[in-house]
Amino acid sequence: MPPAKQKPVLETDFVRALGELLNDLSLAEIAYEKGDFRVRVTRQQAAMAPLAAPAVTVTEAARPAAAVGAPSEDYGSHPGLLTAPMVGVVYTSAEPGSPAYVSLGDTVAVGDTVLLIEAMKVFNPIKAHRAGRISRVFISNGVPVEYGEPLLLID
Amino acid sequence: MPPAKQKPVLETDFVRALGELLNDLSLAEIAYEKGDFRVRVTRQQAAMAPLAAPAVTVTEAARPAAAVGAPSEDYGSHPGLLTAPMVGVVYTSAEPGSPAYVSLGDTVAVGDTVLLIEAMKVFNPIKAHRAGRISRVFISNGVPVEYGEPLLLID
Amino acid sequence: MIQKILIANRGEIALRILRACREMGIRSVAVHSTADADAMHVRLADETVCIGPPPAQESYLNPVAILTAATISNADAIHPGYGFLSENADFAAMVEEHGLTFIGPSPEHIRLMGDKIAAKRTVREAGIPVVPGSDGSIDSEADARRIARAIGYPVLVKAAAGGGGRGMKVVTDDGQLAEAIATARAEALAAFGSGGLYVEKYLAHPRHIEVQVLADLHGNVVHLGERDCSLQRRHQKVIEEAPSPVLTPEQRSKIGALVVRTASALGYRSVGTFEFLYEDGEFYFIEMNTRLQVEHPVTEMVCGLDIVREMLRVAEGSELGFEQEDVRFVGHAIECRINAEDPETFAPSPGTIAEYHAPGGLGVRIDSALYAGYRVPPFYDSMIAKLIVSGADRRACLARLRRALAEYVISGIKTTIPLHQRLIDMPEFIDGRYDVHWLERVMRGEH
Amino acid sequence: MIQKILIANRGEIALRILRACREMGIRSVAVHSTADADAMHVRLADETVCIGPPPAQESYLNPVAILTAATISNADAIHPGYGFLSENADFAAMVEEHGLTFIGPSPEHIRLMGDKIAAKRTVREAGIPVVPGSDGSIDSEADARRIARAIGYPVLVKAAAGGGGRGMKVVTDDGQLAEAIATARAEALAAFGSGGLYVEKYLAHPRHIEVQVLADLHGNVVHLGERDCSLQRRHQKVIEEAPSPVLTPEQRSKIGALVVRTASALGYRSVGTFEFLYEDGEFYFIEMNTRLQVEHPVTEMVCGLDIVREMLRVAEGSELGFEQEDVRFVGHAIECRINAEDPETFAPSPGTIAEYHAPGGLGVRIDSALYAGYRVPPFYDSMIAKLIVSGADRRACLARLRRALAEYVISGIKTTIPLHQRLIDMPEFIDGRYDVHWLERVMRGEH
Repeated sequence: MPPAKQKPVLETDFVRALGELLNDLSLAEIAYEKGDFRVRVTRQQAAMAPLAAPAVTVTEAARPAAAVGAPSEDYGSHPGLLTAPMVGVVYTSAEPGSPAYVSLGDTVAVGDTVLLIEAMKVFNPIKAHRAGRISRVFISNGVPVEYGEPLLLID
Repeated sequence: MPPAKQKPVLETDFVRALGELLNDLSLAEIAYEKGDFRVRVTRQQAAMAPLAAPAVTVTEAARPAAAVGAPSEDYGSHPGLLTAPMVGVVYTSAEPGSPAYVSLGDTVAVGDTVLLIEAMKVFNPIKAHRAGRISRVFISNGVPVEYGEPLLLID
Repeated sequence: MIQKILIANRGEIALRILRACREMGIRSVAVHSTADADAMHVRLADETVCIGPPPAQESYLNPVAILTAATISNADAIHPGYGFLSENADFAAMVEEHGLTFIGPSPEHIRLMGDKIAAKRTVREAGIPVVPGSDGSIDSEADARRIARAIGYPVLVKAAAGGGGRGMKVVTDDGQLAEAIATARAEALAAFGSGGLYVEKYLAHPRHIEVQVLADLHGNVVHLGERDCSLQRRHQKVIEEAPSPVLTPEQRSKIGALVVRTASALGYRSVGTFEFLYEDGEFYFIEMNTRLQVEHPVTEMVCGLDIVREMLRVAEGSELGFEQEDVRFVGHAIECRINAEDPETFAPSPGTIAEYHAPGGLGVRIDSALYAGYRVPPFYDSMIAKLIVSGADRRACLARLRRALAEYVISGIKTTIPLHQRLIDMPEFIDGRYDVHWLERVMRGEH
Repeated sequence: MIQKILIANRGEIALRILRACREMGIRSVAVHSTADADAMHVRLADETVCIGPPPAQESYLNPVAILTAATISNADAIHPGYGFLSENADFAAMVEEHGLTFIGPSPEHIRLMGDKIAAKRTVREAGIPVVPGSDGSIDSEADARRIARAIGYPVLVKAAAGGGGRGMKVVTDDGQLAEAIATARAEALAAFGSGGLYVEKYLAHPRHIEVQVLADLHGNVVHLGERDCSLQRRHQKVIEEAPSPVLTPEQRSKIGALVVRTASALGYRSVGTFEFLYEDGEFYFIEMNTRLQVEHPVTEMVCGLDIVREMLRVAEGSELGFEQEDVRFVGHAIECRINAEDPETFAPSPGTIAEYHAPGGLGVRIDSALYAGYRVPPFYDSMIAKLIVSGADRRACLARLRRALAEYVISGIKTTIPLHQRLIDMPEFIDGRYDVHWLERVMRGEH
């Protein structure tokens, strides 16, 4: 059974505090992780640069802080990268308290359910697209993911 | 004595006819010369291209037709190029009917008066900036010139 | 009070809504397909969520993805823009069921006006004239023939669920009727999933004149005058203007009062547009658009209102705060829809914008999400910019439009700017003597 | 009727005038230095004439070159823009002597108002209040001391021929007077070629409020309301707005009527601006600008007029065609002058524009000759763009200005956009509580 719907609680005050810290200290980025809670705040450019060339960070910076998972820079073209087929909230186990479908280092077969993504109260099983070992986990339980966002790396 | 002020007569109907011909035949340029009368019409781009790259022709096309002398593409950096030091009307002789200061093929010394440019009823002698032979004449008597426009080439 | 709006759209209208949000201090969430990751509205939004791959069915037309994005971003309202899900009553209902504010009319009004037959019946009962025709869906060819003869040929056979010219046939005599019905029904089934047809009088030289209404949740309704959108090609508007060159102030007041009374009687909310054919001084209702329209800026320019801002305000529950007599019309405005298309063949021309330079100065407004280096994706509508020009009167407005079009530089792709330059220099346009068929005739070389 | 106008200027104002010409069907001649061969106004003009090398003295300030260009291009009128030769009475006279129309006031009015002492005497006689001070040039230190004591310290020692802050010193007591006079006289001699000085009351917290007038050749004069230009740095205006946040409609009408009466009495023609210091409800005339001003667009936005068009119309001899009571003020407008300067040190930043993207949408106007790839030359004024934003009220206007500044992209050089973003977010600006000294205090870090 999928878990009862948990609307992710966004820790806005904490995120705000991190943001203020970032500005006070003139930092470029703060990544924070505790249990399944993960935040990354990066500084937005003073004026948006809506021009072509190298402005890729703008989108990143503007993303909802709590939706930002761990970086995945080098895996974009990796054949083992499993990405979110839909926007939603990702769950690592069938219900709260039950064991995770997979953990780092586990071996999976093609078609094994590795995660759930909930979109509008429907829990969609996410299946391994190839056999192999889980060599990276980009998400944690209960975080929102965008379409195309990296979930797992199956080596 | 400088010639009595002659306001250049602009043959607007003729220029218009050339322009219509240009458009009818989808030509890029018509250059016309008869005696000391010289016209060049070139086609303006449909929408002005106020952007950087290769739009140099716009200025050229937009110039008053009668002010356009013969082309001078290759002489811009030639040390013998004598350019107009002011905007005005150029005269090749001291007064109407008198012989030209210089003609094609003449040899001049530094400081020789080679032309006059009239600006607001003042006739300014234009002097050879170096000695040599007049190898090109870009203007004809009575035509208006802009600042920096090629006048003569002294080889 | 609305704190955060998810904008369920793309392109210039997403940017338009985003600008209104920013000016009102409301946070914005841009949703986008992977094809639009670099789009202007995505770059400028406070938050962004990628909701799917390029095909609109899997992204901008995917209600589940959009509602999920609203949930994970904690948005409290959704603005649908135009097109996509903006007139999808089921989507509007889903939004409300999830406790979010749908920035637009009620699902019931969207549904009512989405059914073209029910819409006509409703407004006719409220006293608005409609094009004479079948009261409802026609059952048989004989049925159609009887009605066609009663109202007189030529007639139009139209899909009840239709729009955009699909499922629509002109019939000039009895002999063509059977085939027209068969073709229209097939097209209607393919395009809208419903084969219901109706028959109505075909007007020979009508203008398309539409009236903008604005309503709050407290029963206050005003109209913002008319737009003349007669310049159409394949039922797509090309140039729109306000006011119409042919309407008198008396006609404006009269038709305005009629639509306001109708919207009031219906309990309508938010913005909406009553679209009419206009011929020989008579208005014939054709349909109502229950959403913000592409051409809303011309109305903004002549009545000095920010329609999107008003739309957000009334969605929050604010009262309009002004009456019909406070709405004043000053000057003239014209909008050119600039498409990424060959200006002669209308073949789409997606690709990368090399140079982009917008015209400026007094009376010139640009609503566009373009920028130099932007890649116009091939997946969506070809409209890439709206040039809106205003002036003290129609003549001054036209002169300004001419100079603004000449200043506009969009290179790297083909655009319809040269078409607009050609059209606005034609005597019929200069004199305002055009009808909904004029542009088609021009394109066929009949001018 | 004017057929062809030579525009004796460069940059955004040359483009502004060119646009008005184009919209009125008047041909334009752009004159330019070699440094401006690629400038926007040159690219868009109907005809162009290169009149000299980069230094303004040999090109834009060279009357002979400009008149010669007018002759060879057969122009029948010259518009001087602002700066350069616009307030040079001798130039205006030369233009008229050559049978051309000078688009501006008569040479006599330019000359009269160019002499600051004569100007004050003239308007005071017409009933306009002036800053208390010496009636004319001061002859000696003793003379200055007597006047300073009579009106009370602090006083200002100013060049009679001055402007732009040169030849101007604040004196707080008798002891500083001698040195201030010596320094001001030296500066005045260097800058204006005349050492004439006068003494006037120094106001502690004045605002700069100016009133725009427009007059035809038939004795019709109207005022177009005021602009508040109190945000200044080194006597250069930085942000201007209309209406002033502190004026009541009654004050506007009263000062407006006064300047209209004065302009009428003088037989003034074309546009002009009466500049005042305003403190504690009182106006003190400081000078009159006998030309089009940089900040004229904010007035256009609130009164719905095209001031350059009106200027051309009245130069042709047309009547204004409207009365004072037809001039209505609607909404609020703010202009930011964007300079090619470091926003903190104000060091000039000429160079090549890499990316250029102007903000758009409702209520946003850009007056700028910039484009991507344009090289800002180091020879002229650093102002490269004016962002003018309008809204229903000051608050809406400010919100729009904030979003428009955030959308504006000018890369490759430094600009004062970040300074504007900072200033408009400060509580004193938001509340309209600023005077002519406020920006200097902000820049000194006192805020």
